Amino acid sequence: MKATIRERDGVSIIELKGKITIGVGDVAFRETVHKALETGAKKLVVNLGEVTTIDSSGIGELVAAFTTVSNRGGKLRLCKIPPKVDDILQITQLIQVFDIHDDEDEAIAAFTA
Amino acid sequence: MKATIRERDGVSIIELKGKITIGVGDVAFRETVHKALETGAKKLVVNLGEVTTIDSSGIGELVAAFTTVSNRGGKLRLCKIPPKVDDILQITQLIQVFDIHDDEDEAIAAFTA
Amino acid sequence: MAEQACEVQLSIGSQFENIELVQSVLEESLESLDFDDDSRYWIGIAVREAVANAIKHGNLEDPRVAVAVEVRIADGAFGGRALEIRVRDHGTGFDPGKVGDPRDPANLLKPAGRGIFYMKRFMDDIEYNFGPEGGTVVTLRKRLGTRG
Amino acid sequence: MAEQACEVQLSIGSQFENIELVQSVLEESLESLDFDDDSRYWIGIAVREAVANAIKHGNLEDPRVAVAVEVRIADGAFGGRALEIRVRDHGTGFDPGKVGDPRDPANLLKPAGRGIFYMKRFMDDIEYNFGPEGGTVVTLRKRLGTRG
Ligand SMILES: Nc1ncnc2c1ncn2[C@@H]1O[C@H](COP(=O)(O)OP(=O)(O)O)[C@@H](O)[C@H]1O
Ligand SMILES: Nc1ncnc2c1ncn2[C@@H]1O[C@H](COP(=O)(O)OP(=O)(O)O)[C@@H](O)[C@H]1O
Repeated sequence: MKATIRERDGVSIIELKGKITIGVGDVAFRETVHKALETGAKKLVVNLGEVTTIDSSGIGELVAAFTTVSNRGGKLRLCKIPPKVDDILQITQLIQVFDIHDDEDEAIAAFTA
Repeated sequence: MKATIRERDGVSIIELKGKITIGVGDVAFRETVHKALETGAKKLVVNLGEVTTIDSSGIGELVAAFTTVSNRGGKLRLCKIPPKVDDILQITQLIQVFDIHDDEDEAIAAFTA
Repeated sequence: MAEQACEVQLSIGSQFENIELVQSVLEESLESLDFDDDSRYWIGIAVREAVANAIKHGNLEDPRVAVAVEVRIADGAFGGRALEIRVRDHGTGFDPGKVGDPRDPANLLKPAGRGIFYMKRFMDDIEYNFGPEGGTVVTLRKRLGTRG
Repeated sequence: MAEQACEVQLSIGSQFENIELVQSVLEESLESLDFDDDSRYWIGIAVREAVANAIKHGNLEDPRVAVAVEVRIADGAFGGRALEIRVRDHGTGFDPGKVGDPRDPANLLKPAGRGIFYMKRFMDDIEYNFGPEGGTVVTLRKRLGTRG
């Protein structure tokens, strides 16, 4: 699992790769979100394009990130949901919770819309 | 594991790929040698270039093939020995038993030399 | 795993990274079975959850305490053959009846509580058993010979 | 396998294809240990031989009979830490002292008899034990923290 963070047009893009699973991937993701928030970021996009596996802990971290960012007056959007992650979001009914976009451009544009 | 057989300049080339290991690879190799012998082949070259793993059963099959072919008045040569197979042939001192060549061309040429 | 050799057992220390070890064994074991790629994937996810719970809630992440995983083909389940995966820990157990539905509006934004739900969704049947001297066993079943 | 979680156990039916399953578990288990790629490869080969012997000579290829494999880090071996792999079958045992050297001219062209030799060459130490009620246990050891 790899979590990287970069800036585009004032938006913090967190890119996740590989397995977001208990004990490793979930922790790395949480730390990356916290790092973004510490720098004062309020607009976050999580790019899930390269995620291969997300377990219930990984999904839990996504929800936690969403809540934490909202509580700080920010907004977290998701983009590039792979089919397997989409299945999970449907099954858990979290699809209605998250703000989901096809790609980074669309997610970034949503902040200025 | 894959064992294929083809003809070049009157020589039967047996090409082995993957794992020559007990229960699968060793049997497939034995059957291929027998098939060649049934068609009356006397000149055989075994190309080991793509072999990844050879266990003691696989090495045993190489020795058995060598003996069977010799007993029938034929000759079996080896070529394209990968480093790991070479290590095994050194350790077992079978390096002195087999007639070993760099590539198919050299092995085939040895039949007419 | 050939049809007659219907059992593999694996025992690991209670550390999350050992889940990958269980996954390798599972993948190899499923190789010769008639499941499509999607089924294999979701079975893998369900087993991840079962093992994660055994490590976390059962054995409290103590690396010296073992989680045992068994993979077998069980005849008779669902009146036919089924893949059966059993995960055993040494914890104090819990009441599965008290675990809420993570889709309830009250639970939807909770950061946890979706593991058993995953297992139920991705397997045909899950069953909890508790040993008289403690320990939780969860048995996951998936019908064989039905694709999808 | 992290340093403190020093044991993995695997039990398989006696079929040669299950050797691949042992290999996957072994590979995962060795991942975090300080061996170079060559050492890993040769340890894998040695374990193949041990398991093949357990399946073939010990359990006579009966798929219902189990071969048990344990992977652990043992302190104290060689006065330091060592990888220790134990392979157990349910056979009648044999006399390791009677197994000849495959490099002897009389043995060089034999199609079998190189398995134990492989194990000895690729590990630092191998040890045979036989249970009072039958069963062979071979223990393979490789020093840790020494490369090559
Ligand atoms: N093996 C187990 N041993 C003890 N308690 C368990 C076990 N598995 C699950 N539980 C209990 O059931 C609850 C729900 O589990 P689950 O749906 O997997 O969600 P989560 O693990 O995210 O809490 C856990 O919080 C725990 O209290
Ligand atoms: N686990 C075992 N149980 C019973 N006999 C064994 C076992 N392992 C080895 N042997 C005996 O030792 C002999 C030599 O074994 P090995 O060196 O591995 O060569 P091979 O298996 O090719 O014969 C075997 O032929 C067998 O008689």
